[in-house]
Amino acid sequence: MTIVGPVLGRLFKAVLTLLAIAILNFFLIHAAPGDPAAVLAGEAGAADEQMIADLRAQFGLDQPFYIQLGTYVGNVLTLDLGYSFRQGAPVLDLILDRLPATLILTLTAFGISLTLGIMLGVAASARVGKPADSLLTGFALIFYATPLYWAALMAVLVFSVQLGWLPGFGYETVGADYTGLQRVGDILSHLVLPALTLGLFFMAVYMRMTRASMLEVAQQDFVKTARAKGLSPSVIRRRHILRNALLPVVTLAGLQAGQLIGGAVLTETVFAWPGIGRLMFESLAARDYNTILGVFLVSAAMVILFNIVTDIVYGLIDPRIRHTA
Amino acid sequence: MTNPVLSIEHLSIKLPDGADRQFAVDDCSYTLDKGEILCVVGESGSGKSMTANALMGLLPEGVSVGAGRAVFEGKNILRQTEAESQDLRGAKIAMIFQEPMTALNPLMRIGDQISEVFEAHKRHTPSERRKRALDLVREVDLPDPEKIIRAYPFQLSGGQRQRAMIAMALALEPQILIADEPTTALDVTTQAQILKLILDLRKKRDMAVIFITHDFGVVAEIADKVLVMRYGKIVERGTTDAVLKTPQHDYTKHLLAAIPSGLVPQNAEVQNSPALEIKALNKVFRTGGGFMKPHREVRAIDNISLSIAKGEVLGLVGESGSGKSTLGRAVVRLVTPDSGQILVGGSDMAALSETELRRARYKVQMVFQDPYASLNPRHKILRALTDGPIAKAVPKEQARARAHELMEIVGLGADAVDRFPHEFSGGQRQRIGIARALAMDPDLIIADEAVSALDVSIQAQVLDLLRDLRSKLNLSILFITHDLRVAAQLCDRIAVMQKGKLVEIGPVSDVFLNPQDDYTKRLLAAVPGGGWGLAEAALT
Amino acid sequence: QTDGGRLDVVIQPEPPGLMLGLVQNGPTQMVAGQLYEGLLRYNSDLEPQPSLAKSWEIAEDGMTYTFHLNEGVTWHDGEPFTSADVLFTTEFLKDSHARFRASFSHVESIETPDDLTVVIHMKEPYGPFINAFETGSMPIVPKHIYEGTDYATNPMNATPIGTGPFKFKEWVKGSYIHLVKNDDYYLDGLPHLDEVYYRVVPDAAARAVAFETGEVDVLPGGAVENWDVKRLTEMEDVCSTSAGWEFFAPHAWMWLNNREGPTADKRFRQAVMFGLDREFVKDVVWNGFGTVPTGPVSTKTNFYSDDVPMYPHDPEKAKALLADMGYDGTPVRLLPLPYGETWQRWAEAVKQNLGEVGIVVEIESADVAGWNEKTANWDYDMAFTYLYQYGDPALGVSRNYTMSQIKKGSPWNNVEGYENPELDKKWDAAAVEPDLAKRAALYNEIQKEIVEDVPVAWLLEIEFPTIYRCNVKNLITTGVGLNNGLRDAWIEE
Amino acid sequence: MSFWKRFARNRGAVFGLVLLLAVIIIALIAPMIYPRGPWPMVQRPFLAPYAVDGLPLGTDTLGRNVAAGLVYGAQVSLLVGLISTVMALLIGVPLGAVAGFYGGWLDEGAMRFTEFFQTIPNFALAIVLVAILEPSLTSITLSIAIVSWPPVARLVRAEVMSVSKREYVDAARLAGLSNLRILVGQVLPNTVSPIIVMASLMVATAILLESSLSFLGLGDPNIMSWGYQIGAARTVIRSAWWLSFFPGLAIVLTVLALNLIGEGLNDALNPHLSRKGRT
Ligand SMILES: Nc1ncnc2c1ncn2[C@@H]1O[C@H](COP(=O)(O)OP(=O)(O)OP(=O)(O)O)[C@@H](O)[C@H]1O
Ligand SMILES: Nc1ncnc2c1ncn2[C@@H]1O[C@H](COP(=O)(O)OP(=O)(O)OP(=O)(O)O)[C@@H](O)[C@H]1O
Ligand SMILES: [Mg+2]
Ligand SMILES: [Mg+2]
Repeated sequence: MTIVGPVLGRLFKAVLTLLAIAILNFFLIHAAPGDPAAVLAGEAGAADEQMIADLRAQFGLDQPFYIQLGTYVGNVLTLDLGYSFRQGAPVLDLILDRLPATLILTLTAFGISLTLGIMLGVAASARVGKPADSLLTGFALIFYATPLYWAALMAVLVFSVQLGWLPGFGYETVGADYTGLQRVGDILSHLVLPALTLGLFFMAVYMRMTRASMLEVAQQDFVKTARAKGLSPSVIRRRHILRNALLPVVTLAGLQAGQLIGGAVLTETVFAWPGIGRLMFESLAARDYNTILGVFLVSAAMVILFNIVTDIVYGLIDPRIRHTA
Repeated sequence: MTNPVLSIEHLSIKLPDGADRQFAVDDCSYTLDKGEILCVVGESGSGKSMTANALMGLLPEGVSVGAGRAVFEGKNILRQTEAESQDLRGAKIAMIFQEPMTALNPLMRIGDQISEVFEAHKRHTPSERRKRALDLVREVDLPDPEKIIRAYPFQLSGGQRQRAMIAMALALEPQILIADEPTTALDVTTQAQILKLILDLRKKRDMAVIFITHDFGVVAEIADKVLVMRYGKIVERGTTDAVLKTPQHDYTKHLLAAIPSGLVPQNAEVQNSPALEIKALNKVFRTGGGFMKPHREVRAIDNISLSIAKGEVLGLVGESGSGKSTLGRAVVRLVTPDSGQILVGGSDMAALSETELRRARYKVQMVFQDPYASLNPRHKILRALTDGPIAKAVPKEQARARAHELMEIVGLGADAVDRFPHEFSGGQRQRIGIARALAMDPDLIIADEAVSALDVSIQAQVLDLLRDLRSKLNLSILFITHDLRVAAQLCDRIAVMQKGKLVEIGPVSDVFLNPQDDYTKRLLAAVPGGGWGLAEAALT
Repeated sequence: QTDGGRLDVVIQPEPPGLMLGLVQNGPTQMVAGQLYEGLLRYNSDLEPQPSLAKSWEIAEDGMTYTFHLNEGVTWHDGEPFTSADVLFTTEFLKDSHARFRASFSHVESIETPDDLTVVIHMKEPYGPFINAFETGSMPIVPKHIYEGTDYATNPMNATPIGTGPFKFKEWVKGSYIHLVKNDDYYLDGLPHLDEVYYRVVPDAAARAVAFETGEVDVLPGGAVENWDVKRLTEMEDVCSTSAGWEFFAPHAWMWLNNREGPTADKRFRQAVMFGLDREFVKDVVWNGFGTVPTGPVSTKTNFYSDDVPMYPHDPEKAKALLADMGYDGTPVRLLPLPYGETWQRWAEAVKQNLGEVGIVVEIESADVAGWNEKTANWDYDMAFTYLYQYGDPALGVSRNYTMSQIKKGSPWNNVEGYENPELDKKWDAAAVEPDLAKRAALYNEIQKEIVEDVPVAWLLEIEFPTIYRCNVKNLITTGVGLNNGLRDAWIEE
Repeated sequence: MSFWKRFARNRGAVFGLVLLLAVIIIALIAPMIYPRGPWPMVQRPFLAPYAVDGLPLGTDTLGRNVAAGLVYGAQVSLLVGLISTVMALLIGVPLGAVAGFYGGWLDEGAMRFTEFFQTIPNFALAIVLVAILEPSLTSITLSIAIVSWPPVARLVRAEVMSVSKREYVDAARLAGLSNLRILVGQVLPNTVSPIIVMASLMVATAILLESSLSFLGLGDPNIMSWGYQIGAARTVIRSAWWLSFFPGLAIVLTVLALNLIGEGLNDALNPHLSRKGRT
C-alpha cells in the first residue's frame, strides 16, 4: 500500500523528465546544421531546389519552429514517436525492431560484467596484498584503460579472422533460417565478442569497486562480531561482508547500466550489430530528426527504468529501505 | 584462589613500528575464576581492549602477541591455529562490544544472527536453532521475542541491540564472557538495565566475566575484582572494595580523585536578571518522505519555558534523544524553532533576520560535544580563534593578541595557535573549543556535552576551567549533559528533559536530593556507583 | 551455366528506402535496380540495350522517340505491365526525381497508342535524351499501386513491386535485405540466382573482414577502403574489376569558391592546380585506381577532349602565380567529403601539398548533413565533391558550370559560382545540336576554355573496383554495373 | 609531509606518476623532436617500425611519421583531458556545492537538472553535441565537459552535505561568518580530496572519450590525436598493425597512469580521517 503512492510519484517525475528531454533534444538536434531533406536529396547525387522544397514540405519542415515543436510534444504525449520520412516507417516500429538486439547485447554485457566483476572483486579482496590480487587488479586496470573500440577491433582480428572461432559481426547467420534452440545458439555465438568487449570495461569498474567495498566493509564492527562468533572466514566474507559491500556496487551499476547504451554505439558499429545505438548514429548523420529523438527518448526511458530497478534491488538487499516502521 | 578458568601469564602484545609505544600490553599476568566478574579499568589507550582481543584471537593486523601465555582448559590459547580459535570463539569464550549500533550486521535479521552461532559450531538442526534463538531472546528480556527475531538491527534501540549481542554471546553457554565497554554508548537508564542483566546471567550460568570499562561507577556496581591498567601495564589489582577504598598506586588515586563525586553543592541563591529567557518554545522535526519512505515526526522541543540568570550555570540533563541538543541549538538558532521566543539580552533570537542574527550571535556562543569534529582540520588554531572576532570587526592585530591570551587562559600556551587541530589531544581540543567561544566575548555559553568525550582526569580539568571562567567573567552557561554526576558538580540549577518536555527544574540540591518527577527519580537511581548517599554526608 | 544459389552483397550505407521512384540515392539504386527496370539498359560503351523496351526508333530529326515494349511482362504481384504504367511513371517521377525532370523538360508530349507502344514527342532535338532511360534515371513504377494515392506515404513503399528479375522478400533493418528470384520473369532462363542478400555492415574494416571470412561474396565499389583492396584482391579465388561505372563516370574535384576570398582569383585557382600532386594521391590514397583528369569531362564520357591546358605538379609555378597575385597567406577553409577514411586522407594530402606552396589550409569537419548545408549555401572556400556524368556532358557536366545553374540551396549545380556567359551559350547550343560532329567541336572548345579558367580543381576520375569471388560469373554486364547486374549473374559450381 | 610519504608508499601510484610525467614531457618537447609537426609525408607509406632509420614506429597510410603523430597526439589527449575536466569541475563544483549547502528548492532544482543530464546516455549525448557544434578541438572539449560534470555535482553535493553537518561549520556560523564565506572557506576546502581523486579519473575518461569520438570520425581534422590515428588505421589494421597498435598502447598507458595516480591520491588523501585518533 505504501509502495503504490511513491511509485506513482516516481513515474510522474519520470514522465516529466522524459518530456523535458524530448524538448531539449528537439532544440539540440534542430540546432545541427543541415536537415533531412537536404541529406536525402544530397544522397541522390542530383537534386534541385524544387525537390528539396518538396521534401521539406513533406517532412513538415516548412512549418514554423514552434509548431513543429508543439506537434512533436503533442505526439510524444500520446506515445507517438512520429514518422521517419527517411526510412518510410513509424519511428516506434523502427526502434522496436532494433531494441531487442540492443537489449540482448547490453543486458548480456551488463550481466557478464557484473557477475564477473563481483566475483573477481571478491577473489581479489580475499587475497589482498598477495600476487593474485595485484594480478587481478592489474588486469582490471588495463581493461579499464583500453579503448572499447580498440579492444573490439583486436578481438575481431584474433578470434574471428585469425582463429575463426566466432563470427566477427552481425546478429545472426543471415538466411540460415534457424529456429528454436539452434537460433538461440546462433545468436549466442554472434553475441560473444560484442558482449565481451562491451562488458570488459564495466567488469573492470565493478571489480575495482567490489574489491574496495569489500575491504572497507571488512573493517566494520559487525565483521568483528561475526569473527567473535567463531564463523569461518569464507562464511564471513560471503554472508556478512559481501552483502554489505554490494550496496555501493548496485548503486554504481544502476547508474552505469544506462550508460551501456551509449557505449553500445561503438560496439554496434564495429560489430555491425543492428541495435538502436547504431540507429541513433546513422539517423544523426541523416538528420532523421524523429528517429534520433525517438532513440534518445527510448534510451532515456530505459535509464529511468534501470534506476527504478536499481532502487528495487537495493531495497531487496537493504532492509532499512524495504521496511520502514 | 582455587582452579582459575583462565590464567594469563606474562602477556605482551607488540604494536607495529611507528605506533605510540612498543607494547600495547606489557608483561601482564592475572587469573580469572569461575563465576567471577573481573573489571579492567584504565584510560583510553591503556591496552584494555587489546588484552581481550588477544584472548579471542582477534588482534588487528600488525598487532601480535609478543610473549606470554593464556591458559584455558589446560591449553595456551594464544598459540593456536586459526581453526582452533574459531572453535573456541563463541563456544567457550564469547565477547560483546562497545558500539551496539555498528556491531550487528545491518542486513541480517536478529534471529539469523543468533542462530548463526549454532551453525558456526555445527550444533542443532536449523529448526532447533531457531527455537533456541527465540529462547535466548526471551532470556535477555527482549520485548515481543517472536517479532524481534524477525527484526533487523535498525529496528531496535541501542539497548535492545546490546541485549541481542548478549544473547548471541550466551548462545553456546561460554565459560567466559568478555564485555568490552558494553554500556559506554548507552544512556544511564539503559546502562543500568544491561548491567543488571549481566549480573543476573552470571548468577544463573555461573560464568566468568571480564568487564572492560573506564567508568568507576560501573566498577562499583558489578565488579568482584578490579584490575587497573596504564600504558599497557597493570598498576593495581585487588578486590573491588580494596581498590576503590584504599588505592595503593598514585595513578589509581588520581583516577578516583578525578571522578565527579556525588556531592551536591548547597543552594546558591541567584537573583541576577536573566541572560536568557525561553518562552513556550516548540520544535517538531519532520523527516523522510520520498521513495518507499513514510514520514516521521519527532517532537524534539515540546512547549518549553525556562530562564538563565547572569552568572548562573543551568544544567540540562535527560537521556539520549530527549531534546537537549535541539534546545541548545535552538538558542543560537542553528535550529529554527516552530514557535515561541528566545530572548537573549532582550532580542528574540527566533525572529531575527539573517544579518541581525549574525550580530546577535556574538553574545551567545557554543562549545561543542565532539572535540574532533568541531575544529576545521585544515585551519590553524589561530584562524579558528580569530575568524569570528574579525567578522565582528575587531581589528586583526587585536584579535590575534586576544587569541594568544585565551590560549594561555585555557592552559595551552600562546604558541599553540600556530598548530593544526590534529596536533592536539581530545582534551586540548575541547579547551580550544572553549577558547573559541570566549574569543567572541559572549554573555552566554551553551556547552553541549562539552566533557562527555573526555577521560575522567581530563574531564576534571575542563570542569575546573569552566568554573574558573564563570567566576572570573560572570558568564552564564547552559550546560547540557547526560552525566548527572558532572551536572551535580558544576551547576547551580538543573533542568530535566524527557521526550522534548521539561519535567523538572530547580536548584541542584532540590532536584538531586528531593526529586519530584518520576522520571527524574528513575534517572537518578540508574546512575551506577551506588546512589547519592555521599551527598547526604555532605549536608551534615 | 548453372542456375540457383545465393549471393551475398555488401550494401553501404543502408538505403533509406527501396521505392526507386521516390528515392534515388546510391544504395537504393543498387538494391532496387534488381526490383525495378527502366525501358533501356546501357552497355559499357554506353550504347542502349533492350530492357522493358525490346526495340525503339528515333526519328531522323530527333523529335520523336518510339518504344516497343516486351510482351507478357507482369508486375511482381501478377498485374500486367503496359504502356499506361510508363505514362504514369512520367507523371510520378516529375515530383520526386530531379534528373528525370531535367531531361523530360525537353519533352512536348507522350502518347500510348496501344498497350505495348510509347511515343515521346520532343520540344527540340536533345542529344543525350536516349541516355535517360536506365533504371536509375527512369524506373518504371506500377500505376495500379500508386495511382490516386499520396506517393510518399503509400504503405506499399515498404514492399516494393517492380518488374525486375528479383522480388522483395524481407528487410531486417540494420541487418540485411533479402531478395528472391522472380519466377515469372519475362526473359526465359533469367535470373539464375535463387536469392540475394544485401548485407548492412557499417564499418569499413568489418566489411573487409566479412569478405575475408566468406560471409559475403561481393564488395561493390567503395565498400572497403582502397588500402584493403590490394590485400583482398591478392586472396585466392578473388577477382576484381573496375568495369560497371562507365555510365556514372564519377568525377571528383574541389569546388573553389569563385565569389570571394583568395579562390576568387584565377591565378590562385591555377596555383592550386599546380600545387596539387594528383598522381601521388592516385597512387597512394587510391592505391593506383583511377585516372588524373584533364578537365571537366571524364575520359569515359562521350565528347572527352585532351586538347586543353595541362596542370602537372609544379610547386614553383604555383608559388610564382601566388606571388604574382600577391597572396597574403589568408587561410582557406577546406571542406572534405565525409565519406570515410580515403576522403579524409585525401584532404590531408591536399592540405600538405598546398601548404608546401604556401597556401594555408584549415580543414573543416562536417558530416553529410553539414557538408550539404555548407556547400549548398556556398559557405566554403574549397570543398571536395564528386559527381556522376551519366554518359553525356549535357546530362552530368554542364550543370556544374553554367550560370543558369547557380542556385543556392542545392549542392549539385554550379556551386562554385563560375560565371562565363560566352561559355554558357556554347553549353546550351551543344545540348540541342543534332549533328554529332558539331556537338563534339563545341565541347572541345568548351573544355579548352574552361580548363584555362579552373572554376574547380579537378582531382580524379574515380574508379571503384568491385571485388568478388571468381566463381561469380557475369556479375557486371552493363555500364551501371551492379545496379542491374544480377539479372545475368550466376555462380559456378 | 606525510602526504608524499603516503603517496610514495603506493608503488603503482609512483609508477603512474612517472609515466604521466613522461607523457607530459614528451608532449611539451614535441616541437623540438619533430619541428615540422606530425603531418608531413616523410617517406613511403606503410613502412614497418625500424624499416628505415629515423622512423622508429614506421609510417602511416600517407607516409607520415607515426612517432611524430604519437608525440603530438600526447599534446591533444592531455589538453582535451585537462581542459574538459577543469570545465566539468567549473560546472559541477559550484552546482553541487550550492545544492548541498543551501538545500531546499535550490537543491531540488539542481539535482533534477543533474539527473536530467544523467538520464541521457553520456556517449550518445557527446556524439550529438559534437555533431551539432561541428567537430573541432573546442567543441569536443566542451562536449566532454558537458557530459562529465553530473557525477562531480553529485559527489560535491554529498560531500558538502556531510561536511556542513560537522560542528566546525556550526562554529563558523556562530562566529558570524556569512554563508558564502563558510561555504568557500570552511566547507569546500574539506571536500577537495575526493574531488581531486575524481578529477584524476575524469582526465582519464576524457582521453578515452576524445579517442572514441575521433574513432567515429568526430575528431578535429586539423589535429593529430591518438584516437584519430587508430580510427584512420583501423581499415589497414590487417596489413599495418603498428598504425593502430602504438596509439592504442599510448592511450592505455596514459589512462592507466592516471588511474594509478588516482588510486594513490585516494590512499594518500583519505587515510580514514574519521578513525584516526579514536581507536
Ligand atoms: N590497529 C591498531 N594498530 C596499531 N595500534 C593500535 C591498534 N589498535 C590499538 N592500537 C594501540 O594499542 C594501544 C592499546 O589500545 P586499546 O584499544 O587496547 O586501548 P583501550 O584501553 O581499549 O582504550 P579505549 O578505552 O579507548 O578503548 C593504544 O596505544 C592504541 O593506540
Ligand atoms: N535535524 C534533525 N532532523 C530530524 N530529527 C532530529 C534532528 N535533530 C534531532 N532530531 C530528533 O530530535 C530528537 C531530539 O534530539 P536531540 O539531539 O536534541 O537529543 P539529545 O537530548 O541531545 O540526545 P543525545 O543525548 O543523544 O545527544 C531525537 O529523537 C532526534 O532523533
Ligand atoms: Mg577499547
Ligand atoms: Mg545531544
